[in-house]
Amino acid sequence: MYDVPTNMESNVEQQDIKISARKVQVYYGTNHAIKDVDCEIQDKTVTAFIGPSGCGKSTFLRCLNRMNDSIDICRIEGDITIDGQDIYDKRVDPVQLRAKVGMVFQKPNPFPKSIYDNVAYGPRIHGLAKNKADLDVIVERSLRRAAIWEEVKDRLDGPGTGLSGGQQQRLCIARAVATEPEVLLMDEPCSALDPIATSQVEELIDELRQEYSVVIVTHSMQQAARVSQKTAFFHLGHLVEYGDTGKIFTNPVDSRTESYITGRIG
Amino acid sequence: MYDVPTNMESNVEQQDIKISARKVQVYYGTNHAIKDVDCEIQDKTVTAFIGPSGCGKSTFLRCLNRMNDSIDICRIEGDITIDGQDIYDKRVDPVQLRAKVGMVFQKPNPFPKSIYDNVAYGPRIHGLAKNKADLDVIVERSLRRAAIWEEVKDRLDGPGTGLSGGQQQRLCIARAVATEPEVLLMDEPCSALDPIATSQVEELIDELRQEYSVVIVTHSMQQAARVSQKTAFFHLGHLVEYGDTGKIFTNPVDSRTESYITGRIG
Amino acid sequence: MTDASMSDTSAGLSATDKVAAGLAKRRRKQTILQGLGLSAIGFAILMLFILVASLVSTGYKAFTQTHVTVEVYLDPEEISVERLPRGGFSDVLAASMLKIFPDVEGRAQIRSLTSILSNGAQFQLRDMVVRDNDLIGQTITIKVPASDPFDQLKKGLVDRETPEELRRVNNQQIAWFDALAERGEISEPLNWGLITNADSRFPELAGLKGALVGSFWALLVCFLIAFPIGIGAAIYLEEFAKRNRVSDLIEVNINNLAAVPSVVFGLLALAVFLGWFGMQRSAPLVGGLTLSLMTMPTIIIATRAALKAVPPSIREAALGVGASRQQVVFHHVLPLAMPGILTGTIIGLAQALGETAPLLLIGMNAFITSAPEWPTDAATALPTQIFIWADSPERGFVSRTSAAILVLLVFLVTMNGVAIYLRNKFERRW
Amino acid sequence: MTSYTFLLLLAVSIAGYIWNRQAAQAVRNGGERLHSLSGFHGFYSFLVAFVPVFLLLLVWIVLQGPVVDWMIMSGLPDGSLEGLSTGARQLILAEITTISNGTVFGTPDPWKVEAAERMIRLNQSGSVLLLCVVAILTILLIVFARFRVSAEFRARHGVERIVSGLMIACASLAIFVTVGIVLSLSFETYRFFEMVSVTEFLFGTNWEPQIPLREDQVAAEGAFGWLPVILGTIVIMFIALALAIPVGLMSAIYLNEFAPNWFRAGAKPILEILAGVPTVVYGFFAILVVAPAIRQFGQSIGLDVSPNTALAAGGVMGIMLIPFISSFADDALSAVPQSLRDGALGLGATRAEMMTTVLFPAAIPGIVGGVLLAVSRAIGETMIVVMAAGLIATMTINPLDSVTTVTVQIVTLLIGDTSFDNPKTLSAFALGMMLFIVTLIINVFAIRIVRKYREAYD
Amino acid sequence: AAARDEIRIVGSSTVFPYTQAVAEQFSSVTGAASPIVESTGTGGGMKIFCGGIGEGHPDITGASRAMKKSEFDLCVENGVVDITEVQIGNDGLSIAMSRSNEFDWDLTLTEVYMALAAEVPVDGQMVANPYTMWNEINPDLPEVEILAYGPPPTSGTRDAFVELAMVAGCEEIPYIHDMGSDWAEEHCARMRQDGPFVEAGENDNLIVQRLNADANAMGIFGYSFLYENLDTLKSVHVDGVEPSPETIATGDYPISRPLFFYVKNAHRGVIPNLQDFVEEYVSEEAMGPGGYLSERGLVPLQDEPRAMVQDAAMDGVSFTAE
Ligand SMILES: Nc1ncnc2c1ncn2[C@@H]1O[C@H](COP(=O)(O)OP(=O)(O)OP(=O)(O)O)[C@@H](O)[C@H]1O
Ligand SMILES: Nc1ncnc2c1ncn2[C@@H]1O[C@H](COP(=O)(O)OP(=O)(O)OP(=O)(O)O)[C@@H](O)[C@H]1O
Ligand SMILES: [Mg+2]
Ligand SMILES: [Mg+2]
Ligand SMILES: O=P([O-])([O-])[O-]
Repeated sequence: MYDVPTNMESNVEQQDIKISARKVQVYYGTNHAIKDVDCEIQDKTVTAFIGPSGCGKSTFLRCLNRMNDSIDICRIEGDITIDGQDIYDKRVDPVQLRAKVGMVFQKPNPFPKSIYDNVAYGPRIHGLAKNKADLDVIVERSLRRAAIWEEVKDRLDGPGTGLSGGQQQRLCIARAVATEPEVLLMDEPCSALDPIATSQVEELIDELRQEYSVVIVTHSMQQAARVSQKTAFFHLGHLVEYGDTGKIFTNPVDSRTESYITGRIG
Repeated sequence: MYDVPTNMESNVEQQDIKISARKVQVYYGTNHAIKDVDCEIQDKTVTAFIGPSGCGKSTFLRCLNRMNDSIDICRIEGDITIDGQDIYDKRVDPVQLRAKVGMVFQKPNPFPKSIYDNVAYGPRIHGLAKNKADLDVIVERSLRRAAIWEEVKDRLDGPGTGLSGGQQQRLCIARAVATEPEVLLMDEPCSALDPIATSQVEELIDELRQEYSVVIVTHSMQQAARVSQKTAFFHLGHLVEYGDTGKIFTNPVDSRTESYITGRIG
Repeated sequence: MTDASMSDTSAGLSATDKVAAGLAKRRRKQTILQGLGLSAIGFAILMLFILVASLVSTGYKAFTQTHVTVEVYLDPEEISVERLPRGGFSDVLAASMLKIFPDVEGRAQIRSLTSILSNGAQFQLRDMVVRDNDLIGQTITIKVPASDPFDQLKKGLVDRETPEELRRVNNQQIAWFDALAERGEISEPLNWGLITNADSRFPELAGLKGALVGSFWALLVCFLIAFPIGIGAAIYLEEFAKRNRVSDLIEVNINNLAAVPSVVFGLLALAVFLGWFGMQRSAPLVGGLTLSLMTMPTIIIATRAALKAVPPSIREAALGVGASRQQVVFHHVLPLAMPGILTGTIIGLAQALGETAPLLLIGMNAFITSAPEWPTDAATALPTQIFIWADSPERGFVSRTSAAILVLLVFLVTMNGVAIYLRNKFERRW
Repeated sequence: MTSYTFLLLLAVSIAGYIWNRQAAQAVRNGGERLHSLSGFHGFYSFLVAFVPVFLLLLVWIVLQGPVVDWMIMSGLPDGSLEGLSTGARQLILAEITTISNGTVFGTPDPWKVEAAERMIRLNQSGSVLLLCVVAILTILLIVFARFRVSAEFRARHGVERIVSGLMIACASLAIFVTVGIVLSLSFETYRFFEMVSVTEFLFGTNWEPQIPLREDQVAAEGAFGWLPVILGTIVIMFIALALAIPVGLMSAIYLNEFAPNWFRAGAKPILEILAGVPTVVYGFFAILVVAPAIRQFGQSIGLDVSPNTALAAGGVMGIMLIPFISSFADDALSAVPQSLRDGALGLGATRAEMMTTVLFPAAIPGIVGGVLLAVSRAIGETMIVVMAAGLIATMTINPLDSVTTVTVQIVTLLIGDTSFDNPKTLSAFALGMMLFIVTLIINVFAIRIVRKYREAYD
Repeated sequence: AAARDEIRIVGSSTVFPYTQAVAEQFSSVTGAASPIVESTGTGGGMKIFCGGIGEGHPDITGASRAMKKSEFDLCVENGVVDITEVQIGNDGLSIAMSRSNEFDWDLTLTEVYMALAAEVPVDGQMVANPYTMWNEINPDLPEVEILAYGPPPTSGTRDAFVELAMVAGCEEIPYIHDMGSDWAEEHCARMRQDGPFVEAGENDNLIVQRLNADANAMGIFGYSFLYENLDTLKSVHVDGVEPSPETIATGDYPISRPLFFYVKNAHRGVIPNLQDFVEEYVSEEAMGPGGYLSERGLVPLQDEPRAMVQDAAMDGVSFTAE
């Protein structure tokens, strides 16, 4: 039904499990947003979360690096482990966790600082650069990877908030990759991007996959099919189906999955 | 190259000109974001703005209802007329203009109010509803048209900011249509929507076209081809090509247009 | 019937027409709001203007001071190096006055003649001699302040028409003074003494140096304590404290402290700083500590409100790249909240600068004729100095009180200038 | 000497910062990945050394005097203090101190001179000891911190824990202040209620603390019903707020949305001057300008206006409070994200509508902060009312009458002839305590209401 | 602990200006550290003064009335046993009005009492004060509203006014006289609270300014304030006598009182310069006739008592309250 690139099948070799979620429940106040989700995310793999708007993709994604901690009314149950360690354990430092598990948010949220500082912020606090020259290199490389370098190279000290929507989105991607996280969570990273920029970001994702694990939320089946090796389909808070991308798109088990990818339920 | 629905050609009849822009220049400080744009937008027509990220689509769109007034460093030159009236004329009340020319922003920006109040806001200030019952009707209809009624009907007095990304986007669409503007400017209204929701919004756009004029910014060529009758292609601040959608997608005049829609420049 | 038809027609109206119909009214509302806003500001500024204008109209006279130029022969018989710093300086001055008016005789007459010169004149002369012993035996010309009644006379504040017995200066003295004026010995230069002198019983000598230095020290202490502690407390409460009974308790507490009358802080200071810690009465250090207790709630409340206003997306962005919560706060939230914090600080310190009541209780309303050097030296502060002067019977203090208030306002504006500059720098919309 | 000690502490701590930072950098240059930035290692060293030693320094400074005094006094020759009252002992100590400072009157007893010399020695060795202790301790601490430098050491956690601790200490200071206030009020309040019954105080409508201060003073019986006093406070507070809140909010709205930038930049600081005008000056303003004007106006339309009206005092206080509201509200409004402004304008809202229906509700938390502060100030403000409101308590809500306030009573009862064994002076403490309790209750309710309101919005 | 090298003085606001003048003269002439003078009110001063001996406690307190037994007891209790009382002169309590008032006011103490007391005898019965106009008290007085600004109950000035004017005026009423002086003290001491008497706070200048604004209002304050403002204010004669340095010194003016300061003798020789300061205070140039204190409105003592006071002050004669 979708063109699944042929080289993909070969990639779907069994990788180590990077993140594993067991019986995760999320509540916003009384609203039960994630219901009983079990899911294992592999290392060096791109996993796509798909599903209709409001089904809980962002919510689940945000559980993986404990971003939901900052929402007062949000309550989480169940276990999530990364590299075998329970991330909701008291001893786990969420800061370290988030340095390891980077995130690109659904709504671009650049800091009200210069473009340079936006990207340099992460490397600075993590001490990734020894000196200014180092940092310059990191910033440039990250901006290049996010396919925005050409557009902003002359205005690096202009405000990050003065960019166009798509530019902001790419800036946020650059910011996230600058810290070289082991897992990168991307919530609709290409929603505001034109096809070319989108394909550049997809290239980036493919490149990242060589070393890291990437989770991407997307509404575009084509995109999911293009970039991911694993796909998870969410519906009304349930993880309905999870498996190899090729299989999900060509031969889904659950009827809801099929309806969704053929455009019958939303 | 793209499937242009056949019924469309017939729709490309000459409509009255609703908006006409002459030699529009926009500067952000020293950054010349829109260069010399001439453009005529027809009534009862859907016009799509396409072009790579950062090319000035949003900027031009915001000129059409003077939203750029609120950006200090933004300077606009040239003439824009709506129904023959210069909108940058001193005597024009931007309030009336904006009531007539509604807008859906690129980043969803629901008010920190209840969902109901978000939608009711426009009708209330413009006095479109006689009483509460009237207002209820307007709110429900708007939410239904934006394909979000089912999801929020039980939590109308929950906060609008507590919705998922795609829900917020649809809420903003509902908010905009609730005031029944004559022209609706939509800046990537479907960027965070799943295919089903997208097609529902596209239906809405088609329905609106019967009476009003709609301008939509989109990164999806498919979408542009599906919903619009006219397409404008922007590149680096220039309006490169403007014409019937069918023509642009099948037989573009400018080589840059062709490169863009075939995915060669970004 | 009519109803139905009405609704029919209105239903027929398009939204645009309905908008247009309501527009005039809405525009009027906007105009009203704008008008109200402008008149509110106008009112506030007018009040300030009236205040300042009334101060200026009474106070400007204190910015000059009448001086008398006299030629003095420093008679070695009266003044000798051995007897310094004591010596007959007032007699020497009297002698030189008598040289000008040779026909004045009798103790009472001479006294009423010399009373033209300020009591400080002799000390001014003495200090010159102490500095340079060689002056003894020479004749020098010095300019000394005229005493207050004559200063008033020169400035036209004494009505020459009032019956003689009701004036502080009699006709004879006026005649002398006029004679001096005719000889060109009377001048009215800028009154630097108002700033460079410490307090005095004599209006013509009284200055604000002690109060300025005292207020400076007190505010410095107040700022150094209230600003960091206030911000620290606010950050903790707003960003880190769990919402529970304890944090509620602290919150209520802080709001409540803002409402505690300033005298009560004075009482507390009296009991704790003076009583327990045995600190010195009247010391700006104690004053500053007391004022900081008052200022802190203001800064805390302002800071919390400002922190609250920073949108959560900024926090999320920073958390998302792996910043710790403290890093989020110190790198992103705090700078964005700075304008609000500075507003609180400006207002808190302004209040502290103008506060009188608690200082009365810890004895910062003392009369001290020397300026303090350290925060532990006894001193007054500007508002208490104003309080003392306002209560002084001498006429000269009426204008000096107003002048002192103007000086305080200048002090306030300078102090706020820095903060306001910073606030404007930090301010941005996002 | 102590300032040198302090400078030493500061210098060594800073040296510790640099040392640790460099050590951390060296580890890092060795190729290891640090858990924390080298700056944190440095900062850790600084905090670990500076904070405890600084506290020690403070404690030492506070204690050195008393300890030396005690040592001197206990070292005096036997019998020299026998039968002396504490005051006399203190005086001897004072004399010794004076001598040790080099001022000698007449010929003091030789043992006093000797003690003075001892005092000089003790003070000197105390200071030297302090210097040594500080030096040694600081160095030990930075060495300790230095040894902790390693790739795994979580210096950031250490620093953040210390900073957290400091912040908690800051926040709890408010509690201590409250406890201090309650303590410094409660003893006297208790004594007051031993003399005057609680019910009389709480429900009495007559406040006339004219009772004799001493047994031998001429005066009459007093009455201690606080209702007219608190009523007066409330009346004046309402008058002040009725002026300050609308004027302040309107100003803020205008400044924030309608005023040109230059106007806003100028007007805001100008309004803030109003908060800094000494309250004494407002007092004069109320009495000499506002009150006569009100009285004249009232008389010209046939109203009976007292010379000290609540209206004058409250109105002038309201002027003082304007910047509390205007500046706080302006800041809160500025903090609302631009996207919300765009949202409202995009729907065709006028700027006034945007202001009142979107920005204003979104800014409510900040605005409430300012209003709360203004309310608090209005209740607690002292000097204006001391000068401009009356001293005589009347049970009235007529703003043209003279009323008195709690703070006025406290000040007049405390400044002036005070003696702590009669209910007159003690009533000041009871009033203070009651005011404290009343504002506490108000605040508890305010927080509840604000919370409820806020929940509706975000 | 650093020793205190300046003299500390607290006490009456009435004595404050005089002490200030001496302090300033003293530090100017001798170059000694300037004494620190606080105005705390007589009673407040007594309390601080009697707090104990030693550096933390003041050396001198001013008083606009003699130290009371209760205060002396407090002193003794705290070890302040050796005190010297120094009377520096006298002060009249003037009742003043604006000069723009045309009428020549001359009141008897009884009229003052009738105007300002809370309760007055009417037809052999104490009733709440019914008078609001002066001519209701005495038809010869003008028909204007009674309005007097006076000191608050906390000041020594109020004490003195109540004792010297109110109670005295009250006792002159035959009805009260018959009841005995104890009864009178008990019943005549309350000032009225219903408006005509306005307690105006401690700031006398403020009263002066209010009098200038309202020609029919009276103000009650120390003579020195009247003295400084004679060009705009005039005194109300009391029992036919106008307050002036002479009438106050001789005691002809009925509402006059002595002013004092008290020295802690234990501090002499310990606090630097204390002895010299006292010497300056009681010197002829200061408190003598024509001295600089008299220029500020102090009414000097007659020669003989003055000499006695000067000797006693220098010698540190111990004081014991009656
Ligand atoms: N507020 C601003 N201040 C300064 N420059 C701006 C601002 N907004 C946009 N620009 C710049 O103007 C140019 C056009 O931006 P615009 O937002 O119109 O792009 P766009 O076509 O909408 O792109 P996108 O598809 O990414 O939203 C870009 O270079 C952008 O960086
Ligand atoms: N902060 C919040 N408070 C309350 N409810 C929330 C909040 N955020 C999300 N929800 C609700 O939780 C559910 C899941 O939301 P989520 O954001 O995970 O959806 P999503 O799958 O990311 O949708 P989209 O594709 O539209 O972004 C939705 O019903 C949403 O309304
Ligand atoms: Mg989402
Ligand atoms: Mg855009
Ligand atoms: O200050 P008093 O002299 O009135 O006590």
